[in-house]
Amino acid sequence: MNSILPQLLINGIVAGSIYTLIALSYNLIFKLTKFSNLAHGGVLMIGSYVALYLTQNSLANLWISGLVGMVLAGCGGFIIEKTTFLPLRKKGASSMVLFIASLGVMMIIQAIIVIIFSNQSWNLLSIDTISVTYSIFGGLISNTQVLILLIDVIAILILTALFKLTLFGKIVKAIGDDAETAKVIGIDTEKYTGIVVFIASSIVGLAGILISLDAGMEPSIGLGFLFKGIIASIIGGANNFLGPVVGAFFLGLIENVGIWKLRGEWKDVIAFVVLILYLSFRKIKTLKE
Amino acid sequence: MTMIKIHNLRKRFGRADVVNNFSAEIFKNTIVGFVGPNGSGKSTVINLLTGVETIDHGDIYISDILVKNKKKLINNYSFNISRTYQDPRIFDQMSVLENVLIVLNKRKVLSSFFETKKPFNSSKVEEVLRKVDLWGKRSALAGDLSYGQRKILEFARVLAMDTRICIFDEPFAGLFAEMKLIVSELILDLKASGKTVVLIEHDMDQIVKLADYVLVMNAGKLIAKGKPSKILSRNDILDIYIGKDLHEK
Amino acid sequence: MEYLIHLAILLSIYAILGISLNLLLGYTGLISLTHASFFGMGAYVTALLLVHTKTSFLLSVLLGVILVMPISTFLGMISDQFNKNDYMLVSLGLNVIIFGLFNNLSNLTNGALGISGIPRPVLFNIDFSSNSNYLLLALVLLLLIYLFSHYIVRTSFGRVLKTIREDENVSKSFGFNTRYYKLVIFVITASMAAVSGSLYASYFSYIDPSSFSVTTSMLILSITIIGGLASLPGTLIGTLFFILFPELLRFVGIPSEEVFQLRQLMFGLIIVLLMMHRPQGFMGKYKL
Amino acid sequence: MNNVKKVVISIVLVIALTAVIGYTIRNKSVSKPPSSESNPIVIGSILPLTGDYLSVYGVSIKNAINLAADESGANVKVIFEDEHGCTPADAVSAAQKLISIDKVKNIVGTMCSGSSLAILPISEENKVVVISPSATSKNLTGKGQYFLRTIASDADNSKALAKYASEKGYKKGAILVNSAQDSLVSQKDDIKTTFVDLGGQLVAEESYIASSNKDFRSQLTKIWSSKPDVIFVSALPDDLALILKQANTLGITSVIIDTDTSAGTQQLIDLAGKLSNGLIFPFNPVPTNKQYTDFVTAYKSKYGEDPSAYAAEGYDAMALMIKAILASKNGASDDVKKQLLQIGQGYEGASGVISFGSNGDVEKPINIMMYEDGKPIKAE
Repeated sequence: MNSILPQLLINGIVAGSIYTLIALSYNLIFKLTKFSNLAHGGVLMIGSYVALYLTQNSLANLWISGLVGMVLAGCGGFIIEKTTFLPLRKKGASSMVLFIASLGVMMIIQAIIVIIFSNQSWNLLSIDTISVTYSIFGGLISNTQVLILLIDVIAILILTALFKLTLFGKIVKAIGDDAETAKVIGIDTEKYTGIVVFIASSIVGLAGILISLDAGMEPSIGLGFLFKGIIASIIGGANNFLGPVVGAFFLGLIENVGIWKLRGEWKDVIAFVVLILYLSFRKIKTLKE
Repeated sequence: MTMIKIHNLRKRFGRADVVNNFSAEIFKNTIVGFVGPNGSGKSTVINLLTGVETIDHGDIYISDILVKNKKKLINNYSFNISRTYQDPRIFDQMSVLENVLIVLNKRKVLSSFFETKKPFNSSKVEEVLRKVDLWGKRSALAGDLSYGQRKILEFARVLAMDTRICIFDEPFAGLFAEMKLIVSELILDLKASGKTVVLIEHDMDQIVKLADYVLVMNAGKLIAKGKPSKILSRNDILDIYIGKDLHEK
Repeated sequence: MEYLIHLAILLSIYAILGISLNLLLGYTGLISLTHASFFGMGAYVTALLLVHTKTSFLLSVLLGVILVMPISTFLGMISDQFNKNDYMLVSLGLNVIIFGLFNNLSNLTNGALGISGIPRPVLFNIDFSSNSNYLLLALVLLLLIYLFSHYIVRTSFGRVLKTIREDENVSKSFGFNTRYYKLVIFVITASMAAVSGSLYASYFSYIDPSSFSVTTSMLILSITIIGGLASLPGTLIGTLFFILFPELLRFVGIPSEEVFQLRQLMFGLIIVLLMMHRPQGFMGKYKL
Repeated sequence: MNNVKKVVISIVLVIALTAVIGYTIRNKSVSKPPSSESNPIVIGSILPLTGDYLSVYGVSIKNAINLAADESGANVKVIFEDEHGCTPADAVSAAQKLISIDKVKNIVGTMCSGSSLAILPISEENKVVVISPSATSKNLTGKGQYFLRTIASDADNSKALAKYASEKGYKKGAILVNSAQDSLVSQKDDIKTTFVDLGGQLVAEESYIASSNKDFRSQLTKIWSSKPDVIFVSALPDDLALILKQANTLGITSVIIDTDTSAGTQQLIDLAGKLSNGLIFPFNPVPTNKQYTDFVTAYKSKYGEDPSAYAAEGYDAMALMIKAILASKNGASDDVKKQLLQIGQGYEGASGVISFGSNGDVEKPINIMMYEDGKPIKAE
């Protein structure tokens, strides 16, 4: 009985690569705006549904509709930031008020998508395109999955380069660490926040497109994937840049390898049990200091 | 009899020794002035004393009980200490009356469950609020008060708590002249009723007027202690405080 | 007329949930998304007892509360160690986990098949199968819980809760064991949710895990916030708004399903607008 | 404080206003139409029109019901109410509203077994005839004197499938089920017990929760590791299509049997295409019978898309309901029920030959079908 572990590992890595994009982009925004932004899950869906609309009406091939999806998701995130969250922050709204407002925005985006596209779940590639699969160390991986891994690696490299090496990245880090002093020394924090939100939103739009390429997309999935992204960015350690990447792959692997012993219906439960265990250990560690 | 004994206290934030082996004694039923330029570590010593910060090294004895505060916040109430903060920490979205009433609450959950709004001590609250002339504003939200009024409200709260040791962190900041007079009167009353008062203040006139004893701190160390009149006229003290060139002229 | 009675019963069930969450969030500042799980526990205990045993309705409500108390104490202790943002995520996680238990432990809860045939109570020889009688039962329980909450808020206990909401460290320095206070109010509100769960199970005579999911917790949260934090009458207004409004949509002439889609769009819009202009909700006295 | 009062009062006024206006419009159009015809037959319908993935089927059934109403030629007024994704509470609200406000005596609906169970107490108490087009759970059988179904309870389908599998000599069976959908869970239970009773060996049982994640690969990997001869899948078409795709990428070659009749609709072919080849599923309408093909063409011409699962059953339920009401004396429920039982014997409906049993369940001839490049053929 050839062990199924390699296949589960491959599934975990592919899931992890999608969680990475969500966790990274969520973390970028969280560090600047300091609140859990549920609208990020809505922006994820904007990306995938724009791509669906373009491919469905054959207005563009897969690549172009993917890019357009990303850019529009970026604009969507940017517009939401400027019209809703910025004025709220200007009014001195607390992080809880911002969280509830983001819940409202999420409901709006989901409702609009359901009105236009209905609740039907779909896959970007017409399902019956038989995908070529390669076998590596005992497991099978389809060409779409390889594509997803490639895109994921490229995205991580670009983001790390952008936020770690460039001056722009340093400024963003400064704002993240202490927005007040950043303002004092003349950085236009709102402009940078806007740019970072645009980048992060297009990345999460990319994640939406990859989900609809790989497994399948449906209006009620956005929030679920966002929670996985949030958990990944927390357990990966939100303070260093690549923390969420580690957290995302860890979560992807735990969920998929976990199914070896448990049934698939426990998938969501596993993710949150991991979160609560992590937070409790982190708490015990700080108490011991 | 020493009410508070501090023995070579040390506290480090990052690489800076904010307080390094600071020792002092505060005697019972006296008003102690605690002076020093900004950033000399005065507030940190007080925070260590009231458990807001954990002690890195050194011991604090409060009425001869060694303060063991591994946990972040010791329960000041059990050590019979009450304090105000440089930036007043009052309950903004509660009324002025409730801000003071809370300290007279029953502490145990069960007993507080059966203590309804009309407690006996509301007369005590009225007395305290009248003293600081806030009774008129008692139903206003604490958050809507001016900075001076917030300071006064926190001061009133310490009065209402009636603890043996009262620590005031710049109580006179932001007050009008006649309000300063009222506060200094009240501090003297506290001493008269047997309390021990620690006063962190930059307003030297008040220190000279009120303090029986002064501790001068700079760069985390205690550099002088003694009678205010004697201490504050010394050149080396003035140098640190007002800066060398200024007081030379 | 039956329809209005039905709505009134629905209102009182969700009002109880709203009031209990308001005690937690409006007065103590704890934003908990686990409420639908306690709502579910109460419902399942009553359902299982009424279907499989001959216990009376009141006893089943009591047993529901007795079961929820230790569980909520344990969950309260777990979630208490976290700061505000983590607390909310942990509470959300607990809801997902408990929903998973409801759905997957099928030999106990029948899983997605749910439990049907839950009888209506017969108390002091009044038969509660007619909705008007049931409305009395629901209103009595709502009144009791409302008065109890009104009492809590008026005591020193309630005042300490508000200080925990404002600045917990200062409250601690006054000698209040804030962890214990938070735990007690968490258990009380969980028990209230269990009571409304029992009402829900016996009224609808059928329950399945879908009514106790995270979306229900978010609905209760919206009711509390829109109604008004730290204002019990505000919660009643909030419930009125969230339960009546969708029912009104049934009367609007356009029968197409777009109208029903608009419901969610409208709720989202209202939440955002309210957060912009009145974060404390209609009649609230506490801004988040 | 007073501006808060103003805000609250204005909102309550707005709500009251919309209620009054809505109420009057609704009453005017329903009860006193100026036309000379006798009052229209009022039929209620409760379906999941919003909420999650179920609304795809709810909307399609609604279209089928409207189609049946138009084709009946009678003056029929259908009032649709939303049960918001099969939540029992919403279904009960919808039923209460239909019964007490619109004074409806006949309802075609609720789609899910759970919400049907929830509305039964009210509908039975008010003697309202309810025909469900898609509630298949067996604990609905005999629960309501006025409750009928135009879909066979899945117990018989699952038993037939298990018998088919064991006759084909499949020894090792595996299960993949959407554990959040009640009808699918009961199908899984039935097929599991029957397959094991007939000597089959259950080698793996996996599940997923539909609306949270569409990645079934790890479950399929685990199933495939025990190399089952046959995999019994209990899923609705859109998940089923994704399962077939992911099974294909994992190189799974076992025979796949879907336990839900919904697999037999064009919707699955559109989604899964060639991947559906070899899929075995239960289906009641004889695909070659004229009524089914007429229904599909009529539906397609009216709505421009193919009917989803359960639409045919909805169409038959409506048609039967209208015929029974017309035949009955002034629509008294007992009489309508009697007529339904009479008309509904060997009734050649779009969803197959319908003959109601005394308990309102319908026994339909069960056809086990298989897809052969997009065409359903009888699996031998």
